[in-house]
Amino acid sequence: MARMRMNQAIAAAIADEMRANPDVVVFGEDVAVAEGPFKTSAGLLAEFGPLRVRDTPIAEMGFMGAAVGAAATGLRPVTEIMFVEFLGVALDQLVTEAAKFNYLSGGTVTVPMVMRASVGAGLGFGCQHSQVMESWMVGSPGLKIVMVSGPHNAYGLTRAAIRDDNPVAVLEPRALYATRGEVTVGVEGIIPLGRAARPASGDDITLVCGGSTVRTCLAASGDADGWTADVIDLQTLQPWDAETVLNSVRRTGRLATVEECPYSGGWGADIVSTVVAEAFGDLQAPPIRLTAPDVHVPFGKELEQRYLPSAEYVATQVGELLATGEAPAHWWERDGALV
Amino acid sequence: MARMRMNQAIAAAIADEMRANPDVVVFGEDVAVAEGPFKTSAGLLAEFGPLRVRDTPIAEMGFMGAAVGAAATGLRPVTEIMFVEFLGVALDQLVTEAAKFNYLSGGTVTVPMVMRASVGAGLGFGCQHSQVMESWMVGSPGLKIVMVSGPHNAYGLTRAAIRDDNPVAVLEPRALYATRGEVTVGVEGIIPLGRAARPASGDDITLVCGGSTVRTCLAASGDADGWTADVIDLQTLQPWDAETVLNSVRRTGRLATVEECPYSGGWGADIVSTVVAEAFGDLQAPPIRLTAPDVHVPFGKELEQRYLPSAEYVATQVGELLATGEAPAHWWERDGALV
Amino acid sequence: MSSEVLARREAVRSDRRARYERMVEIRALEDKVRGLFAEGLVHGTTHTCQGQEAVAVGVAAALRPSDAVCCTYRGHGHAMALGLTPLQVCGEIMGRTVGSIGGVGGSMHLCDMSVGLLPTFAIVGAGVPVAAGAALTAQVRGTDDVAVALFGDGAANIGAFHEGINLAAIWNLPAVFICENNQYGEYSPIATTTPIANIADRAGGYGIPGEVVDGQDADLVFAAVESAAARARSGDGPSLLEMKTYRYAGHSRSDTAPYRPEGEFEEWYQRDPINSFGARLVAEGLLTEGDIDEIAVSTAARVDAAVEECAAAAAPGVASMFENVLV
Amino acid sequence: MSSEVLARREAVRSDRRARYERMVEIRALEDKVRGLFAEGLVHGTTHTCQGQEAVAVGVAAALRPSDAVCCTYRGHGHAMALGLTPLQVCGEIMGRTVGSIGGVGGSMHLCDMSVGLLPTFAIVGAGVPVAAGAALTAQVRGTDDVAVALFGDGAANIGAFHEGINLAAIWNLPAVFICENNQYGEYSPIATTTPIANIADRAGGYGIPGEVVDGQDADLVFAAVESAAARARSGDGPSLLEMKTYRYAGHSRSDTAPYRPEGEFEEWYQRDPINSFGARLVAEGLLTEGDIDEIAVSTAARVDAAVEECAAAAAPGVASMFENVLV
Ligand SMILES: Cc1ncc(C[n+]2csc(CCOP(=O)(O)OP(=O)(O)O)c2C)c(N)n1
Ligand SMILES: Cc1ncc(C[n+]2csc(CCOP(=O)(O)OP(=O)(O)O)c2C)c(N)n1
Ligand SMILES: [Mg+2]
Ligand SMILES: [Mg+2]
Repeated sequence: MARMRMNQAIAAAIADEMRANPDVVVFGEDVAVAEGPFKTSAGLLAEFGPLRVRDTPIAEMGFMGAAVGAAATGLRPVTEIMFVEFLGVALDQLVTEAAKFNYLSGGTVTVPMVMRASVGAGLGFGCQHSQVMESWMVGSPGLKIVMVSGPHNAYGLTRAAIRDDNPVAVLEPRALYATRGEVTVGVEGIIPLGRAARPASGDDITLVCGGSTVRTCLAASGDADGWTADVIDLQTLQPWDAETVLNSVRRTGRLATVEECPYSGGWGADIVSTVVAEAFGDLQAPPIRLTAPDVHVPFGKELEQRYLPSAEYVATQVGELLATGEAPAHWWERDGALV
Repeated sequence: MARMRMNQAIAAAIADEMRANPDVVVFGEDVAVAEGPFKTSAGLLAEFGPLRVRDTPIAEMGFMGAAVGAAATGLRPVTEIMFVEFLGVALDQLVTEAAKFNYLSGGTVTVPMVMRASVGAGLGFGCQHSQVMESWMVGSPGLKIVMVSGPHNAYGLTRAAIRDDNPVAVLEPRALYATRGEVTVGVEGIIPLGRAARPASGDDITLVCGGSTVRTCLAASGDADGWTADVIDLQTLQPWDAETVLNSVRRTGRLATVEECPYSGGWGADIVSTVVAEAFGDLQAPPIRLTAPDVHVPFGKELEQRYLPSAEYVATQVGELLATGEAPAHWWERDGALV
Repeated sequence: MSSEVLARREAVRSDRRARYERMVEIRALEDKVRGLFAEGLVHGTTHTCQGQEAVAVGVAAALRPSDAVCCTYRGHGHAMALGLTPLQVCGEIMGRTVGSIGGVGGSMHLCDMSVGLLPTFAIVGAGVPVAAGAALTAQVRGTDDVAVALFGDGAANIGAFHEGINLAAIWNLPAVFICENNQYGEYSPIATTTPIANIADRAGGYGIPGEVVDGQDADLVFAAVESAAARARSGDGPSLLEMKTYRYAGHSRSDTAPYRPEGEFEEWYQRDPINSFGARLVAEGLLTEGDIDEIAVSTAARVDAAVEECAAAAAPGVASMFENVLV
Repeated sequence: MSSEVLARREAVRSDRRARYERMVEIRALEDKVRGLFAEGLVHGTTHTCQGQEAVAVGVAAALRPSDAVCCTYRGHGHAMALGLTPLQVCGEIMGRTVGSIGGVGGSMHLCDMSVGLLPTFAIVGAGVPVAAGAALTAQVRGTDDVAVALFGDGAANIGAFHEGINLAAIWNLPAVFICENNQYGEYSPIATTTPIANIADRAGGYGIPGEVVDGQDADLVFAAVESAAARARSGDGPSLLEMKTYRYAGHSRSDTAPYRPEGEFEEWYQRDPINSFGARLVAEGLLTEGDIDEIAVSTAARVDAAVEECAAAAAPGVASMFENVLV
């Protein structure tokens, strides 16, 4: 166990994998000399040298494609997309090439690359640098998607992602880079992909979350008045751990997904649609989704915080759901919300 | 009224808008001299000339960006992405630029551009040329998304899309380009965005569909034994017509979404999650989603047809849902499905 | 507001003294920005342009308000040179309703169509094809307006640069592509990301003229842009100009530029665009030393006042989040 | 299978007569493909390479099986030159389990890593940065393998071309970028999309060597690729080669090439790569006229047999759809 910040945990995970396997290489914009804009590759250049740790030109399509080619021929590249929106200039390589290579090679080629990206709002970067954009990747067979929620699983999931033979997108809420926590380091700290965690357990509702919304749910349920929640941190979004979620909902009878993305197109809809199909008879109330509204991420501290689903909001919605048995209105639909 | 193929209807819609408004321009790969790989711009160059109808280099980011700039300064460009997967090299311009410009200009700039793209499986183009990929666009506030399902609404929705002041993505199932049908031409034929159509009505279940799955649903419900369905063709996927869907489900008590995309990340999940939140008490059975499996689109006539949800499949699933009150297993989960 | 903005633009277009004053104003506001973070008046990030002011005023002076400008997140200087007021710019940086888009965008997102400034681009390279599109509008409508893309040296390695310029070249669009080569893309010196010495040399790959310009000299910038714009206006197509310049501050708020070789800043500062342009105007008799001092003092006061006005201005309300999303 | 593929590759590498035979084989299979559609044996689309066979064999001859090749959807010829059998290629086109990836990909999707053929790319330009990545593997591991990207003239206008070559240049990667300029990108003549005469001239924008090569001459193609590969193997970095060539058929199955100027095909056919290479080998005494005839007949028979074997082969079952998705 070691206490570290989330960005340090990520750098430690990469370093440990680089020590374990000479095929692991790292590249991205300013990840080498400057050690990453968020310091998620601190120490790597110094320890592993310029052959394995490289700065790239500003050319996401170029270096993402290079990761595909390197991975297909034997390396295990870890690339960094500084802000996930920049994938908008490079998506082809991840989704249409990397994710399909195993299929398009008759199973002979694997593409063990990791695309790490910082995601999310809360730091005042404006509407082109504050989104999560899982929706660009969900629905791409052949691609795994990981959402880290703190130092501990950032370490464990990053190591697992690097070891995985599929392309893996690792989404790192940038608002959490500076959070500190205890991390189980070493191979024991590796967290298998595809399995959810349950950082809190309870009886009245299942709160399904991931990335930045995990702490929101823990805060909401920790302070809750009169109810307890099973908090399920998905950890891997694709493929997500339906078994853990379904078992929980079958027991609690209620479900809320808590997402940072806008309501439309958010991953919570997938969870809800699977849960209603599989566990309809066990539901005591409509599953609900707590999300951001269908708007651009606003600049401005207060606005941006208002945009995000807060612990208070989770508490309010869950409280109402329990009290009425009906889905409460989204905050932005309530009278007087917009004044 | 005129009888035409869907690709002719699209060309007619564009031509009518070009006649009505000199600001409408058309560009894309081989849309001018060759009149479009799918002949969706037949006659345009001849009538409107090379200033307004242009072939581009193979550079989707370049010409999509040019559409953004042209639209922001007064033109109404209609661009063609030959196969929707090619948006993977250009998504930034549509989603991160065009869709946000109105917001990022304090409401002073509109971006009335149309991005038409052919979508879908069934023609044997292999796994990089057969997807639908709405998921890349859903969840992008500021962008409208249209799915056409035949000559009639291809004409009416395309005209509405060109008139709309927002960027609009129009998704055209390429398997339908050759279908013929009656089209209401002229301004009366314009179909407002944001409203669903109900090509068939019934009492036992609401089938929500769009694009290529509309004919699937009509075939399934037309031949149905012992049940009738409200078939709702969404037409506009973003923003989708929740009122029409909810009114229908409140009456039928049952919902199935029928999508061409893979199960994970498909738009039907959004419909289901909204319906369960808003109309839980009216549901007599779990809402279900009929989709393709979470795999790449296979090549090979039989395989590709098997991949797509068929009318028989819709009939089977709906029949089982009605009989048991429970969500039937997806076809690929059933015993013996994979042999 | 719009008439003030247009008047400010007209001043820069017609009067070299106004160009000098505007450079001083840009520097004064940029120098204040970091302090605003320290005071807790701004959050998020910012990209300032100290050292690059001559490019800003030279470009703005050579263009008309009806020309379109696609600029980056490093846009405060360009915005002010184009006519935006310190209030509009600082208001946006601080997230106040007086900001150019009402305070919902922040430092990277300025816009004022009355002087041709399209929403500035926070995505590297994105403005290049968009400028081609704005030039297309001029071509289709038969006006003699031009469109300009401003982008950094780092942006010259991204696909949108290649596709946008190639498209403009093959369509012979009235566009001017202006690379502000400030020697660094984020923390990376250009030589580590770009295998050639002059970005302007890439023009040959598109069959268009390319020119290296001293970006520290407002007169030379003006002349180069004016002649490239004239070429475009008369139907002879696009050009690529490379302005050799230097950014004095780090890349963004959090960057102290530790990667810079010793003495590099000092060397560039010898040719500070404001000092040298001021000296030239004095030598030409257009300004006196006294004017120089007076301009420094009065500009600082004006900028201070604008900053104070911003600090006192309202932040946008919750409703603003829901505005301008779907028309 | 793999040993046959390697033997076929070795033949092309070591023997110019085998290069001739392989060109004949490629032509024979490609000529059959359109007929297969008519017979209902294939659905979907296909992109054939008649006229470009010299590029295919010249490239394959200059590379080792351990070198990596990123090729496009117009890949049947390259695949066979690299060693794949007509059965593997035709099987894939026809969607049979004997196809190179088991028949689930179709005409655009071939692969055989035993001879370095990565999954072929149906997205224009996508293979360019991927080749840079394969070259990175060689550089990091310290082997002297190279990676090659093959792409069309049309692909030279897409962002991935720019980014991939720039990256290879700045990292000095052992890559060879080979543009097959067959004069058309889909239905567009290159002059309507590309404002310069030679794609090879873009090399200057990346500080790497660029060379125009007669793509109708298998010996010249071989020599150019071998020397660019040698340069790359010895650590001197990437090159850009432009093969001037011509595609005899339309862009894809449905295209009859109505856009072609009259006489253009005939002019190119004068320099048919197979005829001229055959004549040269006869002149050199390596083949007789009788050999030429015999090769034509025996190759046609072999290709016919392969096509028949494909027609009789099984189509992949439903389970194949679920294979090779997530490992
Ligand atoms: C597509 C994309 N990739 C990366 C970034 C992050 N980023 C913002 S500014 C910048 C450096 C740009 O350098 P340059 O083009 O030289 O412009 P400068 O900042 O020097 O003005 C980077 C990498 C981005 N905004 N967009
Ligand atoms: C990104 C992308 N845009 C468009 C297409 C459609 N398309 C397939 S081949 C082709 C023409 C390519 O021309 P060129 O690069 O010259 O290669 P050639 O077909 O002549 O071999 C086009 C436009 C595509 N596959 N990918
Ligand atoms: Mg720079
Ligand atoms: Mg070509």
